Amino acid sequence: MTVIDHALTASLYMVALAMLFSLYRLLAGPSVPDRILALDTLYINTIAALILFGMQLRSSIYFEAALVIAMLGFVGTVMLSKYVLRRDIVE
Amino acid sequence: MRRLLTSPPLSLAVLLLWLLLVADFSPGQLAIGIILALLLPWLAGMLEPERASFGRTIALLALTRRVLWDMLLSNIEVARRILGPERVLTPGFVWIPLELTNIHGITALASIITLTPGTVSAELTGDRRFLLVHCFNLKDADAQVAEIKARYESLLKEIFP
Amino acid sequence: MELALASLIGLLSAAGVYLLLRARSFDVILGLTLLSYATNLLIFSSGRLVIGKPPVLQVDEAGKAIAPTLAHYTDPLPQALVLTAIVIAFAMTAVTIVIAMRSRSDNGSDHVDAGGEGMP
Amino acid sequence: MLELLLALPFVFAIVVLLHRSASRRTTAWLAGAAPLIGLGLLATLTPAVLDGTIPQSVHPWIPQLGLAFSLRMDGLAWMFALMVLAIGVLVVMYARYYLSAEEDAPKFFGYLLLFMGSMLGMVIAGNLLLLAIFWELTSISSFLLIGYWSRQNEAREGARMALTITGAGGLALLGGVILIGQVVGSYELDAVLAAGDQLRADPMYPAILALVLAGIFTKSAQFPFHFWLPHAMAAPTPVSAYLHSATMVKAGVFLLARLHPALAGTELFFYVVTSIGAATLLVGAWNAIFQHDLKGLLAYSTISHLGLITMLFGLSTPMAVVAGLFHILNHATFKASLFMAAGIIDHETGTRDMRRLGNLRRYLPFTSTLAIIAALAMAGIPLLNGFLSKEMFFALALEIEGHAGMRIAASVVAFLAGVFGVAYSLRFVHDTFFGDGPRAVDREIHEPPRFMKIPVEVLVVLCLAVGIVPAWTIAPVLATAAHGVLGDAVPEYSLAIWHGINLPLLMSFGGVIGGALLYLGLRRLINLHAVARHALGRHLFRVNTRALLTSARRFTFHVTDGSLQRSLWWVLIALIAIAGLPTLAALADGVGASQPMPVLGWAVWLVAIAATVGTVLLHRQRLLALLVIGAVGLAVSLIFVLMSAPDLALTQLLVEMVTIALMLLALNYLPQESQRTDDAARRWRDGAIALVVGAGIGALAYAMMTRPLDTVATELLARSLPEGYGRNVVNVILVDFRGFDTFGEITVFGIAGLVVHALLRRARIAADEVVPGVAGPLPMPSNLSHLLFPLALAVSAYLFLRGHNAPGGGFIAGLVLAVPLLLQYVLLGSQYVESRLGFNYVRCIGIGLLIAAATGLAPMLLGYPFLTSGHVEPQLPLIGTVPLASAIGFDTGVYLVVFGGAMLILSMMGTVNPPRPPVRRAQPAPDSPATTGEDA
Amino acid sequence: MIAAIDTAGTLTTLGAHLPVLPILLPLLFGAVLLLAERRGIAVQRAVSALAMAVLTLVAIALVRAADADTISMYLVGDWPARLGIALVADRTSALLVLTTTLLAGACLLYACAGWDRRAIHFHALFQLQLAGLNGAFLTGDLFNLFVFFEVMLIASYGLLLSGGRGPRMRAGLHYVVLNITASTLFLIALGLLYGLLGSLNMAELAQRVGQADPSSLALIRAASGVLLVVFCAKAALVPLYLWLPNAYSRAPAPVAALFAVMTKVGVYAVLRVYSLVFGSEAGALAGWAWEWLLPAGLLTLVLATLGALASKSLRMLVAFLVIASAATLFIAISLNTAGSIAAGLYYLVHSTFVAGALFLVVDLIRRQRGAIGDNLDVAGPLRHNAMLGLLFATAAISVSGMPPLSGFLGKVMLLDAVPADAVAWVWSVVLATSLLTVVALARTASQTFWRAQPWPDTTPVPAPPSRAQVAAVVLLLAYGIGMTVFGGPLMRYTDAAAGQLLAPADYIHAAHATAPQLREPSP
Amino acid sequence: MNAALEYLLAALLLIGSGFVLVGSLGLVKLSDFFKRLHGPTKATTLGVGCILLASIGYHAWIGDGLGLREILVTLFLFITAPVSAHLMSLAALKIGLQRRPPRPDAETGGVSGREPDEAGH
Ligand code: NA
Ligand code: NA
Repeated sequence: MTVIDHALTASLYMVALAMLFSLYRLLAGPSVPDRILALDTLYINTIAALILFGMQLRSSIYFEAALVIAMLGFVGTVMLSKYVLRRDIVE
Repeated sequence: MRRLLTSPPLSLAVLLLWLLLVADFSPGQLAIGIILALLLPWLAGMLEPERASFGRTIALLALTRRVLWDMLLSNIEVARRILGPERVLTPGFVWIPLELTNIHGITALASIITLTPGTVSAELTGDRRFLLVHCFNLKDADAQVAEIKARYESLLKEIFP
Repeated sequence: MELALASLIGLLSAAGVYLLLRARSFDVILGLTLLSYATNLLIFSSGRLVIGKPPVLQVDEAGKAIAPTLAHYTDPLPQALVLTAIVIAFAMTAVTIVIAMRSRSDNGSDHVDAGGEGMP
Repeated sequence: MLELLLALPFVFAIVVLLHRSASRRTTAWLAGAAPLIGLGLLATLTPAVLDGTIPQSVHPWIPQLGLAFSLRMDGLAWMFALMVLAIGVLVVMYARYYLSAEEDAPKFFGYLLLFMGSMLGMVIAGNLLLLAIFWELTSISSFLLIGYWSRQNEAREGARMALTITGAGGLALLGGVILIGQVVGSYELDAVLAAGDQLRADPMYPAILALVLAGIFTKSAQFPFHFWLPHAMAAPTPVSAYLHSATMVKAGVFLLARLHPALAGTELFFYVVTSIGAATLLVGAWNAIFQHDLKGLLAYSTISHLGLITMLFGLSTPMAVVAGLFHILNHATFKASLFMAAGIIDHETGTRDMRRLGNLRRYLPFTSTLAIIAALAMAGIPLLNGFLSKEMFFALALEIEGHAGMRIAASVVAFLAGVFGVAYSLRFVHDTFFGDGPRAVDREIHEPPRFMKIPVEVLVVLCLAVGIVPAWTIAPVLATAAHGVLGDAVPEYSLAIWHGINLPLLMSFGGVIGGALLYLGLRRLINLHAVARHALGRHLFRVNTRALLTSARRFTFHVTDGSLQRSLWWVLIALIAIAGLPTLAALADGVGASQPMPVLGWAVWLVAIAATVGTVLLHRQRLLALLVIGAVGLAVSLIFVLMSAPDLALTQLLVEMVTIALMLLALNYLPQESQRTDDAARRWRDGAIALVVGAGIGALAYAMMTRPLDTVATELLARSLPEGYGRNVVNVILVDFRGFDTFGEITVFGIAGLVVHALLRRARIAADEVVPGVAGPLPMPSNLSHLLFPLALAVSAYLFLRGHNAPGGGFIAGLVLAVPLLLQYVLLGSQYVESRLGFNYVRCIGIGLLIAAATGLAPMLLGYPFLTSGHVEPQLPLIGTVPLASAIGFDTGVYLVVFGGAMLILSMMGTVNPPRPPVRRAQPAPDSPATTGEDA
Repeated sequence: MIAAIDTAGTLTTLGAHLPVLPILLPLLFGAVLLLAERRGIAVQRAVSALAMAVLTLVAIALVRAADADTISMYLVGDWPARLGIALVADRTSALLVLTTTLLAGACLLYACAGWDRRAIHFHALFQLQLAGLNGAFLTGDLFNLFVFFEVMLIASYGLLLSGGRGPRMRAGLHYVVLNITASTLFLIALGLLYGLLGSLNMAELAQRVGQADPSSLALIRAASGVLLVVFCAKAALVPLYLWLPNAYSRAPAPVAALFAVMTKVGVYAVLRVYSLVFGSEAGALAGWAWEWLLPAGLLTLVLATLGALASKSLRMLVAFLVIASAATLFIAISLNTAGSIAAGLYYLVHSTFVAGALFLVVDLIRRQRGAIGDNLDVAGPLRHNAMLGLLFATAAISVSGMPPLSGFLGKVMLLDAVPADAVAWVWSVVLATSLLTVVALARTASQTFWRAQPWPDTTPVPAPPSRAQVAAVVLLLAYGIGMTVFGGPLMRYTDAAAGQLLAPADYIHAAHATAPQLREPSP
Repeated sequence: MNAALEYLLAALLLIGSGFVLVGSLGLVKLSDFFKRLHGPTKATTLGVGCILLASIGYHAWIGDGLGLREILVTLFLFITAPVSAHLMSLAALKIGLQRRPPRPDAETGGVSGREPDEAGH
């Protein structure tokens, strides 16, 4: 185990914990925007998890997944917010 | 050329993106990249809600450097605040009167405000004259407005006249 | 790992079934969605649970192909099946949602049954 | 020849039915031609039949089943054919004048000919299955004939009752016939009739007998199935004269005669058939006395005579068979003429009610004379044909051997039947032709047209001729028929009128006296006209039918009440029932151990579990449930990431986004919260079954996962690169190994788009809740997403091109194209986007499917199977070697269909129109064509 | 397109591709029809007619080819059966393809009288539905069967609901949700089976079930139990039939008529999977399903007949008769003898045609009864009473198993084939329900055709049935009559088909023996 | 190989995931929506950026060559995070989680665009 492996392990722990924090907000609310924010954060946490996991496996096979989340993960946030704003998300 | 290259910066971005993605600078990939770089901005251009022109793009570099640095510094600040006691926080809204009229400029300013910690751009008025910003820890509203305008809006006005 | 996944599959199924029986079109759709997660995970798990061996053929450091066996790669077939299943489930969900919309609009209620609660 | 004979009535039936506008006269001539020509054909066959040879013809039909179209005319068949055709001619002639001008004569004669053909087919069938077919055809055609006056409730009910009872018998008969076939190994009559000993010895014999007799007794209106016959009197009188006296009701006794060599001759047969016949004889005769309707009286009388014939066949001795056959003929002649007379009376007076009739001998002297003679034949008065066969019956009853009890009982029954027969005959004659009356008749009564009387005259003359000189008239016919049944075992018998003074003669004499006394006594004791007989049979039939119907309704509407939940509930019950025990058994067989899981895995697991529970808890607040279920989807894709499935993770992520979009779009048109209408008990019950099912599935999954596996995957991995030209084995499976699945999958996807399009294109749906105010522009987000759009397209192209070697591929790329476009719809509005980017998504789907298909078709031109993949590496100037797998063509199709389908669905859902203002906003219309013309 | 090419060489080449053509052609025509939509209804009808003509020829060729004594395997993508997907044309699948095609031709004809204008994408969806149906019949791969089930189902949703509204939407929602639930269970079963046996090819599965480790037998049994529930739900077996009456009775007539074959797909799937994978080669699990299916089939038959008796509308009545016919099929196949399966196959074809005809003729009647529609209430006298009556009577006689039509022959074949130990139950149920069906139909006919009150003067005179509509019904009835007249050759065929089904070893052998053209065979 | 690089990467990783964690912690800890909005939109974004940087270095370090593709992830995050935050604030303002201050030019009546939607939920 090199330093970096330890750092990776620690990072994974931290990211896992971060995901649980986001989960808490998702379930606890109280408001809808809070939950949207929590889901959005969960997506971003996922990117971190993907990259870390790829490093641990020494593989870049999950890069595309991270890319797609970074690029399109916010679409859900946009739509949900738009729903709260207007109900009709495609006007 | 104008018809072929609807938006040179966007075309450049697409080409760069392509080459970064395939991580292969062979002639074949370059060719595909160029085709995409010409095709996609044109396609996207059909949807472009409003056109706006670019000005001094060289200022972009200065702005990028400034933003990255600010991000780093104030992230640390926000992290400290989150970890620290919450009651010392004094959050609040401020309206920032905009001098920018170029939509790209406004967008960039709003994004920068959001990306730099402590502030989130919350709303743009319909007439685009004011940007509502939520500050994580607002002490002096006027100073905050002045700082944002000085640090970012001035540079942005050069880039997006 | 297996126990965790199996318990998740079980919970998803139970939750899906419960929502399916709630008889409001939207709840039913949520239930079907949960059930489809459960299903996908179950099919997926039929290739067994393997960490870090995606079925994308690689070369090793020396540039030599890694032997294409189950020792180095996980079973790709269930993954292909799940892909198909996901797509089909999506298509079905879309159709169900639209029918639910139409049914509510035409019939004035989002209850799936005409006479309200029908007791089995 | 036999075929021609059989075809005649059917051909003429079709001719008549096709010429609906033809006059009564023409129609009647056509209808009469069939039996007339038939009689001619029969005449040419007669010499052979009389010789004792059996004209036959066999056409194979379904040899595997033993069903052949074989026809066979032995003496019995000949006698019945003669009866069917001859009386057929008379009935047609009679009906020509019976039917009024307004009535639909072609329909009547058409049905009558269909019946005639069926009856003829039944009697000359040489294969038992074929016989059963014609047997049922007589039921069907009689249904049509009884219901001819379809506006009358009585007619419809009578028709249904007859069909139900005789149909039931027909099914039983079919069963019996099949059993006979299984025992004998053939349905051919020759074989069956020769296998009597084998049949009687077979353990299935009681079952066979029960089934066959059920058919016979229902058809021939034997007690307790007799009640349908009086109700069949709702039919026009020619029908009654034909079907209910001469032919159809004789089908049962015909079959008794037909199968006599095969089934008769056992104690069982003797007791059952004789007792049922005796019971019918008495019940029919006794009831006949109390009828007020002329046809009702005749119907009960028919029942009684059928009982007599049945009883004779039950006795089973050769002599009894002869007597039975003889009585069949006699009854046909006198009863048909009586029905026709009743029809004339009805026709001329407008009523058949004996309480209103009387004294008709003054008005209809000629008809009265004929009817009285026929009635005397029915009563068994000497010098008429009825007397001869009845006396034979008395003699046979007195001669029963070996069953002293039966002998006495049968003799008593026979005598009583004689008494009753005389009594109802007297009533018929007295109440109709003598006494006072007629009462309350609204027309002038005169003799019917000449040709309407001729059939009656002919039949009455036959009654007399047979009764006076049997040896010159009926003897050859009877001999032939008897030979057909008994073969060489035909006994010596004499058809003389006078056998000296013996017990049978005394019985006859006593019967006449007793009958007269009974009738007069009854008249004196009670007011016969006031007796109201309620038909117990019909009552029971009605009650049972109604009970059946009510319980069927109650059950059906209780169970199939259109409840989806009930359907689903039963699916789950079935699942538990069929897979529950094996699951427990599998767990008992032992399961393997679990591998350890990394910490990220636990976090993801926790997210998934908590979000699933959250979804259930929050499901009534729909937006929240949607948010939470999004986390489940994300967790599932993370599980795919952890467990080495990058393609799956990507797909799941993208589908998740689109699904959220879909649900949000729909939620706009659905209530924001689920109303709670179910009670706690129900929720607990549903929860319990959900837990059982979930636990079962989880247990199965665990047991499966922890077991070693030998899969075809090794081979797939090994052959992916060299033969599928791709490193991403999942993608190679999708576009090559199992490309056909993918083809189906994109078809599903495309169809989903089409279905959504079809459902929403013309729909107008009100949003659940409208947010006030006009939509504001969102300049900042739309500007940024516009920047993102071309980049996303580039990523889509990237994922598409490299999918064969790395995670990606047509499906993923298609969605990566669709999602950013969806974002444009969300931020810029659908009208704006569609006015700028005029995609026709439907065409996109079509073209995509064609491209995918074309890729698959290309190798077929070279002689290889559909979807065989190929690979080329062309050298292009400047660019160098370009590896091209044909799979990329297929993937292009996938790409287009996925993009087109997803966008079609999303754009249709996004552009639903609100309902037009009030004028058109009607109540939701049910889909009955009356109110909406839905599928006009 | 293909019919135009008449050189012998091309035909030989096409002959090699026969098993894939019944799937491929409707798919292609479906796609073409999508593109042809803007050219108007006449062009679409022409393309559809061409599609049906070609497909009919192909189906006939397929049956003729299948009537040779070999099972032909078509390796899609030239992959060995166990790696890729193999299509299998044996007598049974070929017969079902032909049945579907013939039925579909009549349904299409009927729809072309006007419904196809009202239902958006009708022609394309119709072809795609055929692709799904034929795919389900021809595939030799269990997962591929799932995929084609879905193709068939989703197209059926479109056909059922396109142009509809109101209660039909609700009925559609039920139908969809129930089918999705069933599909979910299908996938669960597939996942378990793959996870236990490591293959999806049915021949391979059959072999592997036979050699399975005893410790996994209970698991396999559970998985195949789940699968059985799925198929039985599609085939509307008790207690899973509750969904059908509503869905079918609300469907537009040509669609309902086509749906007559949909329950048969479920029956076919049971027959295929449980005679092959869990058939005589399956060792300890051989034939376990039959003992469940026989009582269920008998019970379904009784309940469906009660439903028919209880029906308050003509369409509901026919829907229950469809359930009853599926139940009869289950009885036939679960008796699992050569004779009963042969009888079942004959009955399957018969009941498909006759149910289709009934749906259509009931629709014609409904249109003549104004506001009363197909409800069994007193209406005015039916216009075109004689013609409709004749059509209805023919169909009713056939469906109730009265002689002399195909229903009678099918029933006799079945009764004749019942093994001695089951005779008591099967016979009493089959005969009793036949009687009740006769009662129900007689009641209905008397209500509809005989009982009448004069129409109010205000009632508009309905348009007479169009020629196309009548022709469609006549065509379907003619198929039934043809089945009666040519019962002999047909029964020889079904006998041989049953023989193939009862010899899974031959099927397995064919799967192994069929080598790819280019590639190496599987070891 | 290069120990300094290794330590640098480890530090980047820890800093990055630290930011990610803090961002999510903010979600849990802070008391109202607008305060919580700050955590994820930037702390998390920056954290992911650091991790990506580490990833680039790591893959170069283990000899996969210098792939700069991870920059794209960061780029996309920087483009999209403001959109998300902006829309979420709009949503929060819409349902009245907080009131806006009056527009500076409200009295002068120079408002020509959209009136801030003050209606509470
Ligand atoms: Na919308
Ligand atoms: Na809209």
